[in-house]
Amino acid sequence: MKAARDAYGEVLVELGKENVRIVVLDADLSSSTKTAVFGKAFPDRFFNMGIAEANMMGVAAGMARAGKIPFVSTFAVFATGRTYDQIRQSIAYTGFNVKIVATHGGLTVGADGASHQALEDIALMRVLPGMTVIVPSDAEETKLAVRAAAAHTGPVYIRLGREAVPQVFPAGSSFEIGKGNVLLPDVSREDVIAADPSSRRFDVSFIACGVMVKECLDAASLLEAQGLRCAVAGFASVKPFDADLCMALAKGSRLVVAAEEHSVIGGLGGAVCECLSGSHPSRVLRIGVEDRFGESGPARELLEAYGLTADSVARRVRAVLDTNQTTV
Amino acid sequence: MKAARDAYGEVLVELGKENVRIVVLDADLSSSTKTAVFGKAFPDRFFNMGIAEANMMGVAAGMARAGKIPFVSTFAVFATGRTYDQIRQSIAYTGFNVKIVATHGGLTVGADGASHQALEDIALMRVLPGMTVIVPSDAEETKLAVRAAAAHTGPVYIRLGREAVPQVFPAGSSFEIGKGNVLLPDVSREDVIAADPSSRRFDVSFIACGVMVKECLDAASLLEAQGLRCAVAGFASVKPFDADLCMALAKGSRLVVAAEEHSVIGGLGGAVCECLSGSHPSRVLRIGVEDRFGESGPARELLEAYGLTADSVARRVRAVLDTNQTTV
Amino acid sequence: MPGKDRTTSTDERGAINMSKLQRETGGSGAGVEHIEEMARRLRYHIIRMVGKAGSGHPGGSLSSSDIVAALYFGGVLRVDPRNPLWSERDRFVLSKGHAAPVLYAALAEMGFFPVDVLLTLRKMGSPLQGHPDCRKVAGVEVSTGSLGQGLSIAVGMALAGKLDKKDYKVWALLGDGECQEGQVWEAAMAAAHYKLDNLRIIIDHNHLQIDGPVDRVMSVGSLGDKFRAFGWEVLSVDGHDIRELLEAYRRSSEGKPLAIVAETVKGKGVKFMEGVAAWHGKVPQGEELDRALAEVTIRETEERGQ
Amino acid sequence: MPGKDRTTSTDERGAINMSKLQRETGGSGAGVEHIEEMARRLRYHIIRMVGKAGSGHPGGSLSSSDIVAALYFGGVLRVDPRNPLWSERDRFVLSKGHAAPVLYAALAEMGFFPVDVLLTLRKMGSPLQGHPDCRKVAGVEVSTGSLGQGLSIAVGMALAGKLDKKDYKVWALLGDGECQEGQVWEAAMAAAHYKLDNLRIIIDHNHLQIDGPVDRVMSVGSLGDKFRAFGWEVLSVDGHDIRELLEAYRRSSEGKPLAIVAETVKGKGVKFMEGVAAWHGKVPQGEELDRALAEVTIRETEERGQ
Ligand SMILES: Cc1ncc(C[n+]2csc(CCOP(=O)(O)OP(=O)(O)O)c2C)c(N)n1
Ligand SMILES: Cc1ncc(C[n+]2csc(CCOP(=O)(O)OP(=O)(O)O)c2C)c(N)n1
Ligand SMILES: [Mg+2]
Ligand SMILES: [Mg+2]
Repeated sequence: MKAARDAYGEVLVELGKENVRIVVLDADLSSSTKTAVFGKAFPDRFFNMGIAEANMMGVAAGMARAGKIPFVSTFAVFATGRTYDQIRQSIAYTGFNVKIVATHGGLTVGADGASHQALEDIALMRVLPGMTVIVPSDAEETKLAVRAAAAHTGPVYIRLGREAVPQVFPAGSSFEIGKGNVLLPDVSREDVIAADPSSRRFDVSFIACGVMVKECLDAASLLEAQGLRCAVAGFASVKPFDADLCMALAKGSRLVVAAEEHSVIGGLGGAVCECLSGSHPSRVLRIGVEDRFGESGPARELLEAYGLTADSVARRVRAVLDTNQTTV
Repeated sequence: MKAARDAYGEVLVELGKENVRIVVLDADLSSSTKTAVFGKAFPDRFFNMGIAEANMMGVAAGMARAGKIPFVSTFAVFATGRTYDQIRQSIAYTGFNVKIVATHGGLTVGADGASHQALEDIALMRVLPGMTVIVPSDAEETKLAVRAAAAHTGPVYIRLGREAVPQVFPAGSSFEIGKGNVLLPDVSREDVIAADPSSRRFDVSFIACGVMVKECLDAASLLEAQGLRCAVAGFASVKPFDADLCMALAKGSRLVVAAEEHSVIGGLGGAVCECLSGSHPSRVLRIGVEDRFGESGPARELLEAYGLTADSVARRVRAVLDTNQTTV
Repeated sequence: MPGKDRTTSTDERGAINMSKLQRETGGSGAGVEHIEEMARRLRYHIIRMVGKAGSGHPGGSLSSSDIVAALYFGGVLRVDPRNPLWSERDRFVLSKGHAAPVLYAALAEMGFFPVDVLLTLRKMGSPLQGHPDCRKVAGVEVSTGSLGQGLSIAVGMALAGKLDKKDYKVWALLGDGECQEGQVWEAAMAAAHYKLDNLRIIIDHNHLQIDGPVDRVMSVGSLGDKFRAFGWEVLSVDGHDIRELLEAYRRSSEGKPLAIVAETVKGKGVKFMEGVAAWHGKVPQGEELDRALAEVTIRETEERGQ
Repeated sequence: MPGKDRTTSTDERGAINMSKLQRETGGSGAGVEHIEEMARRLRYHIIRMVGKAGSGHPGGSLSSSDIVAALYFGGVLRVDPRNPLWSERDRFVLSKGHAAPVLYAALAEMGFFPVDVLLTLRKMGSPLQGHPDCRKVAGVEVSTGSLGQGLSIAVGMALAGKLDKKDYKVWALLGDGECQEGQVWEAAMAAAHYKLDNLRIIIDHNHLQIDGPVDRVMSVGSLGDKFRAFGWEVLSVDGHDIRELLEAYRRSSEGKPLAIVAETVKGKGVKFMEGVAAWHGKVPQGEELDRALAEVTIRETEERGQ
């Protein structure tokens, strides 16, 4: 169990050693986002911008224009909605090389409640031209995603959670922007894509990001115990979206489930629906927060209350498969 | 030909006479948004907040809490992205009775270019819990929508264009939040919904908002001349979304086209895909700006360059119908 | 109910009359000792609440306790727990929403809801969210938590009050770190532009934010100078001196909004928390909780509240 | 190319040396008359551009013409049209992006692109977007148009310059209405906090914004007082007096960022536009265009530029 944000702090320090162009900005939340770890290692290259997120984004843009690779962190609510126009105009439109790494995404922020629970950030960042959007599932994938972001030229948004989470990303796997990872069954993304589309191999394919990858894996276990064949793919790279893998999964499944710790509107689920409606209309069950704000409570209880745990996911999948015609 | 924003200014004055609780706020664009017309008629109830959009949203929230019905206007780029967190936290989360009426949405802003062309505002507002999102197609529908917004309790976002546009909304038709209007053929929404779903009546159904309603009507003419049967529905009410009408159209058509002067990500097209993927997987052709920023140019030339004119829409529909299996 | 007795006809009372009235009556007769006692109660509730919740923001709640006590229990804020949406009420906006515990404690002691609800803070299903939610709690004027937004809302309420020719006052409590948010300065500019002398803010100037001293993280310099340059009347007070606070609260500022810069100590009232940034969002547990409670303890009979 | 001859080794030049150097040479020898002449050319280009485009923002472009001319042609801004991304260059951020025409005119006259490109302003396919796009035009430091963002970007460039121990300066031009944006004050606070004496801004204080006089729409009061309260060094100049501008540009401000409040007249140079808010975003056409052009005309041979 390890929090993605802890991994972020660690990999930032590694990157800081490898590349002097890397600078880090935070908005008075460096102890929570873990950029303080970088700040301690490289005080000259760490800039606390105070509680002024809009300015922070502009400053990062200016630093990028001057050749730096700024990593900018705060909570996901403030890293996106509070600064949307700044990101749009000063970072996305210019194409500047700024990496926005937000922590405290989703319901699992917990007791701080709705004002601090980002449930729309993926949608906000996904609609920005030129923005890469990554939602890693665990500490391991976070490290790889942050490294990939540093290596990529152009704006990137990475969304991390607050809580310690179990490892789900297979050790030794590679992370590539724009590509999903097949976690279940034990076949490669390429194999799934190359498979004969006419052979329907899965009852249900899960496409998930963030903490929902683990819940989907657990839901898959529950469903497989009931005799259903499941596939689970980690779509940390929400944008660019892995249309090839998504389509292959849809073609090979009775039902596609898109799961994210985010509104069911406009996020990963939206991307899946948009992709499939355009080329291979398929039944998609979107699992996420049903267009409402969050609330205070323990992370786990919140996931339960909002129907985001494996149990609930499995039940809903079962219900759809049992009662409906599911696909084309 | 009349600009929606001109209609907005006029109806604001009417509403101002009818209801003293109505106040209007603007951010130094009142001559462009046409709130200046209200300001002239009711100087005491008009508040210019200067170039400070974030504050303006908060001020509107406070006024709403004190019993006013604030109409808040500026350009769509600044009315949404610049103030997203303020709208989220101080208006949507509180449920305060604030009406955000943005003008200069979409590419047809023209020569001001990308920084002023809102192509993501529908997506941004649609993902907010409790927000009503309306994108009228012409001056007539604008008047009705603004009136409906005033009568509705809770936050509303209305997106208007800059240019004068022809009337497409049938005179005498009613506007209801949450309901689409069938503009072609000459049958009612209720008839379409009640129709036998097994009888496939249309080759293509257009679901459109804003200036794209007109383009879709024109595209439908072109396609009907080629022997294709078309339906066109105005979905000014992007949220709440008229799932019933959308589904009925999908069930009765070989192809659904969703068209908007907005990114193809997360807007009306996103809503259509999310709706249909959940209950009646259908082929959806999303017409909009293909995930890029706009640019300077005359409104019409821009629509052409970005594939948003009737010609281009008809061509793309034809191509899909000719070459692909289109629906389930 | 403090404040209730101050309901007089709208016409005969301007800001000056009101302040005179208060000075004469000592604000519904609430003596300084009583307010100090109430501030202690707020601190007691704060520690118990966050201790029970296992999370929350004690530092900035404790630094604001005297400020809030003087406002609610000093006969300054005209509110009615039996009629929370009373149209003539004074408005209080907790712009630094993370200090929710001090607001909840004050509202409970005022009678807006039972004191024992306080211990549900931050639990599933509780109306007492981690940050105040005006849809869930009567007496919470507006939902806050995202810093920098409260003053704008207060400006809106003050503008509406002027428009309606009502004589209510609008109060907002801001953090010093919060003043780094540009929206605060947008709102400050607007308040001066619209001459909102029915608007008063208190800045809890505890010199700390999450990442350390405000001066070190992002200096706000002289907040007094800044607000003055933005067209405000400014007063500086000891934010732990009830007398000074009351005196400032009763001052009027014709034609200008008033900013009261209250010098405070973050964590005030619990020695080991005082002036320590780490206690911003960390809660004492176990033995530490006992020590903290011992410092803010009130008599058992009092615990049940009014 | 003005500025090129000022390239000396990084180590031997601090802000003071630089300013001394400039004062001695009169900045690459550019005389006041020459700069005035260039300002006239900029105004000529502005009117021709927006007239041809049929839209655009003449008012705020004309008020900034002397400011920009003194910066680009007074040997102040160290840039190289043949190497637009030269790492040692001074940076100029046009925060009030709607004044794009004056920037484009200056860049064309500097040789960043041919002068005849100016007449493609705002047309389909032109690099000269309605608001500056740094991906399309060499010499445009950053894309602007959404007000209030430029100063933050300039702060970022100045911080990077300090980090890299480079001696380039970062300049930003802001509108007075633009100073209503809170982000400007966030950036101002950060610039003072980080002691960015390599950052200078000029505020085009033309007292007008779109909806009318700044004082009436949303008063910014004394911008000098505000920036001073935010920890800046402040100078006030006549924004149409090249000598005063040059003098201010050459001042250093150790340990502090410098704000130059330039008193200007919106629409300056075209009598019927001067001080008239309506000409913010309206362009003269037909007979009016002829009258405007007559006022800013330059000799035919000059028209072709360098
Ligand atoms: C817009 C926004 N950014 C960041 C945060 C996270 N945050 C909560 S409290 C806090 C520090 C506040 O400091 P200050 O205003 O001085 O409050 P106090 O010291 O009175 O607790 C921060 C950064 C927030 N709630 N809102
Ligand atoms: C964030 C934002 N809000 C609104 C606008 C629309 N707008 C363009 S120019 C302008 C007025 C600017 O006034 P000022 O800064 O005084 O500029 P100047 O007088 O120098 O032209 C406005 C409101 C914008 N470009 N950006
Ligand atoms: Mg503080
Ligand atoms: Mg101006």
